[in-house]
Amino acid sequence: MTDTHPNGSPGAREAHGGGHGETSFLWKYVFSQDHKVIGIQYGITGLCFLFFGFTLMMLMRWQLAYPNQPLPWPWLAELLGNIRAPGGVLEAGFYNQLGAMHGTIMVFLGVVPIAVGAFGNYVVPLQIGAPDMAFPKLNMASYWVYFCGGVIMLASFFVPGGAASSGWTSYPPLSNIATQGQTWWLVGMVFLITSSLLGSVNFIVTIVQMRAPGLSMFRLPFFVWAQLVTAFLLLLAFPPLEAAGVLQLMDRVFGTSFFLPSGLVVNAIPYAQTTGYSGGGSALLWQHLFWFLAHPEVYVLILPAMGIVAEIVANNTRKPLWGYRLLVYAAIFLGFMSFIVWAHHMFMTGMGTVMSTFFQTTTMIISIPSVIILTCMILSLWGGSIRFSIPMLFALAFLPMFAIGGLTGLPLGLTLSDLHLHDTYYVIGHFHYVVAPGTIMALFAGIYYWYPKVTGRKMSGLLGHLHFWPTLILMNSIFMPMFFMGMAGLNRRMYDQTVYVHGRGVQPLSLMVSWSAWMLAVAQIPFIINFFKSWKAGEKVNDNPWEATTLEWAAPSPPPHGNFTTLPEVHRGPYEYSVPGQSGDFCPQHARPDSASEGTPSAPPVPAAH
Amino acid sequence: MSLKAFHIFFILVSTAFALGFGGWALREYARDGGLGMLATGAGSCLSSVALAVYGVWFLRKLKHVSYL
Amino acid sequence: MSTAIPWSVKPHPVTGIPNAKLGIWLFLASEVMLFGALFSSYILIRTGSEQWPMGRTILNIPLATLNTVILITSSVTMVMAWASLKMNQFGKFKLFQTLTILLALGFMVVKAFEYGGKLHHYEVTLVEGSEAADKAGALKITGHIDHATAGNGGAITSWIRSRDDLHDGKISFVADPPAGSHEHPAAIELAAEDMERLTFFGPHRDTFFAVYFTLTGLHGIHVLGGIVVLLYFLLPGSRMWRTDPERFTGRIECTGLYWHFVDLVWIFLFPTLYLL
Amino acid sequence: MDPVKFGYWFPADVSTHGPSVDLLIDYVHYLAVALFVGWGIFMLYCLIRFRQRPGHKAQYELPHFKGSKYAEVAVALIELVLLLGFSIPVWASIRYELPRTDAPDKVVVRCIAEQFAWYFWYPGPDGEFEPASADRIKPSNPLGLRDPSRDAVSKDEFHFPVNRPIVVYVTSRDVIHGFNIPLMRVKHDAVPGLNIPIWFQATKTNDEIFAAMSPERLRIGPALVGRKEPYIAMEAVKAADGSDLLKSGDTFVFGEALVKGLTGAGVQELSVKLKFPVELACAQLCGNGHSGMRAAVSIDTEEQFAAFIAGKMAK
Repeated sequence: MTDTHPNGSPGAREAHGGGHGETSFLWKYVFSQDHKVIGIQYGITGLCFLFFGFTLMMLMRWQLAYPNQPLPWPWLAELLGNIRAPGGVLEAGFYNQLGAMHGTIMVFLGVVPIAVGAFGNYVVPLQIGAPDMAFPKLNMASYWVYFCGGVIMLASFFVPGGAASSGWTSYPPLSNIATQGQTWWLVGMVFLITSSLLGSVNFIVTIVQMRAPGLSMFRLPFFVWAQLVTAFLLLLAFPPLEAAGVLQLMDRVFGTSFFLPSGLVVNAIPYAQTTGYSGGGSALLWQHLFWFLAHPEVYVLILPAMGIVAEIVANNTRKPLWGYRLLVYAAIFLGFMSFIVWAHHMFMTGMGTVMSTFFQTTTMIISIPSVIILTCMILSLWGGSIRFSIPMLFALAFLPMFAIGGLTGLPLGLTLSDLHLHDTYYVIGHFHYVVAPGTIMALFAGIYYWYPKVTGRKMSGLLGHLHFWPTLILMNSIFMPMFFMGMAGLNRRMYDQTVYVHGRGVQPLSLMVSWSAWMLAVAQIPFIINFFKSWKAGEKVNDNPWEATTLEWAAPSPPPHGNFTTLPEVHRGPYEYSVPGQSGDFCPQHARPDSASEGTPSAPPVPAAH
Repeated sequence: MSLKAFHIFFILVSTAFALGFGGWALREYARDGGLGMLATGAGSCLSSVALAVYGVWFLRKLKHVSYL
Repeated sequence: MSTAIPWSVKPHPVTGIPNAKLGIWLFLASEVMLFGALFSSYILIRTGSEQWPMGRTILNIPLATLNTVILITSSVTMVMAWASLKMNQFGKFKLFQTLTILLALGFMVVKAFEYGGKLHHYEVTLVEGSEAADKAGALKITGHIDHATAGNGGAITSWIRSRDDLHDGKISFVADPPAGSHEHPAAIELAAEDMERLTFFGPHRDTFFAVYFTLTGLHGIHVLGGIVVLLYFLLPGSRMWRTDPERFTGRIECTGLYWHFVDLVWIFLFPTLYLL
Repeated sequence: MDPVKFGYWFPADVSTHGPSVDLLIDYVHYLAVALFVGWGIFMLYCLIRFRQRPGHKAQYELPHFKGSKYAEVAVALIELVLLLGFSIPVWASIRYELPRTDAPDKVVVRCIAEQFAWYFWYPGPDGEFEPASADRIKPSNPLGLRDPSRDAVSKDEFHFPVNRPIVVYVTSRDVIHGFNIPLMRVKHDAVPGLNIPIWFQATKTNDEIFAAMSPERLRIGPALVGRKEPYIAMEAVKAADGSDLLKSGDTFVFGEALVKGLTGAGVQELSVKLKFPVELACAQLCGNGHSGMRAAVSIDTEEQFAAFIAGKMAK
């Protein structure tokens, strides 16, 4: 293969400025346009935010476990200051800030940037045999806009009145009359939305246009499909939230009344008297716009995770995925349906019977592709030769955890059962099972799986086990009790749940949740050690340590600028493991068919020198 | 879809708009009178014709450019 | 292996278009969702309101018509700029690109006049039974503040948002001429205590103006963004014509697609806000 | 069964529609558990049987397998039954049919939520609600009624008679609140600008619930001082100096003096019952006082309810 891509025009170099930026640290690692560096930037930033969001939650759990008691460490109270924690006791408004920012940070600054920004950026171009993303400069811009959005969100803790405190859902009129932090939140969201818009355009164009020769759509690894559907969701679902954000900014900055109905009375004084607002808006309009994004957002969180799990399951069962095409169709259908289920978050707002019937029916329909995807993955285990590597352990844990998350969505999707469970801890348990033991487990799986590609070294197995088992157990002991708390009728977002007799009844469970959460933090220490230590001191491995079939393993580890030493050409589907009549148990996508038919081991034709 | 295709679509929409706007202005004129409305209506209807003519001219001029 | 991005200029053999064109269309798809969401919000708020003013009674249709003509023309000059490049006539491209920018600037200038008219137009709700209400003959009057005679003869220079901003707590108010006439009634003196509410015709006045300013404002920002891009490709960006004409033509085409979309949005905005 | 014993599954239910809600939740969970256990057993079996070991090779192609299709169709059918058989019809009845019928014995109440209190507004003997206006709001007339003496208004205490349909028009005057009585499976958002009727009917009076419930043991501490709800002492407590601090059966509210006295007497836990064991909670985040936005619910006999209205009218 020649040194230039057959279809790259001479000017292509100019568009891809990263190609000659390898001189200084600043351009190589900070303002890099290389998808791999950007992927790592996204990953590290996302992990930091994930940890920060987790810390906020641990603070909240203190108040929930020991209501109105001072924090255990005086230095912590001092750090928070007298406004946030007078006398060491978390203040109710600060508790609400923690809640709102925990949700925002985890979803928009933690999980999505890791799932899409980090894994998508790093792995997708490699898996499709492309030298980079289609628009490297846009890719860099996307990261830095995300970074700015994150900084704005964090800075909002220090403005007068503190950060946004109306929940991550920011329902008006509460958010309209909230302190200045809400405006910062909105501006931060506009940045994050812009970032994901740039990213999603980039992903779609890359996947559609830049696949290696021979890599047809149905030879794509499922992970790439998942990223493609995710990119479409981000592209089309985020703008309505941006619209909502613009409208709320207008309300807050220019005094309009998009979300304020006429006749509000705040603190027993007519709101028009104090503000001169005009009224005539609709409080529910925001909810429609918000959930139009936020339901697809659930699939933005879960689809990349499913993609990661699919890769790892196929690789570690040493056999093709069961029902690959079915998986792809299910993912596309899931993406499509996710746009027409949003109002099941609003059953309690007084929607008509026709509307609620429509939305609970679509909600039941959307459960079918999820069941199909899960069934396909579990059936893939049958007949395999299962290796229990660390990534596989996390991927296997994802399956039942996501199952719990998905199944507990059913009673919430039916209006009648939602009547009792809506806005209770049951909901918290449900979506955390999807996102935390579900998606975050899959993200860990992905980190352990692709780490050798990024660094050329493996993470330690012992530390991996030390990380996996406590994490699995503690995740469950955090979120399982929440179902019972919700069943008992305990509402969410309660600063002090012992105000209610049913809250006092489940207080022991709350204690259990808090202690599990704090121990979960301790359980991440082996991971953090492993992550940093293995970078320099991990066991050195070859380019394809997992003996995988997809294209990223055809590149050297770590891949150089431009990714591949020779342009890969694809000859078969993504998961050709244990092909009958072959001596090796895997047949990479890029291995030439003639060598396969001769029955020789189809070792990847990649020179190991690097 | 190339700029050529989008431009044709745009001219079609503009033609329809000009026709609609002209109709609206003439209806206003029929209801309330006022020469301004009459002029607007007539002008708008004329521009819709002009836009259609321009569209055909444009199609001819860019015959060799792809629609993709 | 080279890091050259494939299909960044030449069309992809399967999809038939280069990367950038696919990218800009995807971006426009998301813009459709953005404006779609805003239009939907508008419908929801309008259907939920008790009364909705007819746009033509408060907005300036002649100015908006002029702006519509300007934008449609600018689309034509835009497409001509691109066609000139296709026909290898760089000089003509410069001419048409300049025309497009001038038209876009014209649009913004007209818009500024329109906004200005609204922002200096006031509405007063008078206190029931007050002397001022008797004098004005109605509880709600619209008009403008007579700056020359405002307060104690000194000009009010600051922008009055509400009655709390009044100097001396007084204004001299000139009501709008009654329907069918062009004569302004004589100015009347209004004190803060006579007024329930004093507001200019800004976004906060009512949901109609909120929708009007938000939608046209967002559209205006899109126009401004377009002007920046057009200027870039007219001046520094046009150097690429000498090194890589094909790529440059592609960029102008993408700009044109964006510009057409912005114009198309206006063609929907105009009837929705002004006529319906 | 103790009606307010919490923490295992549902709390008790004292409404007529509650059993169908609980039944549906149960059924959905049967389906969920069946699926989960099925998947789980299959998965564990696979993990053991198909683990990597010497001499074991993965199969490239699976035998034709239809089980998953049957399972998926079965899930879809069960969901359809739950949807058509339970959720849609019962929901329609709770939300849309009954509030609008003219049941002769229905009681109509308006509920107005604000940060952070609940107002319950009952029509006077004339059966009509007075016109209200925000301009008239003052402490003595919190709802701004034209003539406050003609209607009954109760703050944070919701009374209604047992065995009669109660129609509540739920609204809010500032932010969105959530009208929620867990013991009655009642929940609806209180949205400013909307006035939405919901409907329910109680099957037990407060006195019956009170008699059946077991006492709770409250830990004595400064956190109790903020509690505004009345309790009934189930044991007598003597102060450090020997005087009676609480007699068994006393109704009391935790005040600073009482908590100090109890602490002084060395009481660590106190056996009490809530005077109004049925609670109304705010289910929607509404600001800093959200978790304290609690109202007492009293399900009265006809006489008690009449006395309550009469008492409110007299004021």
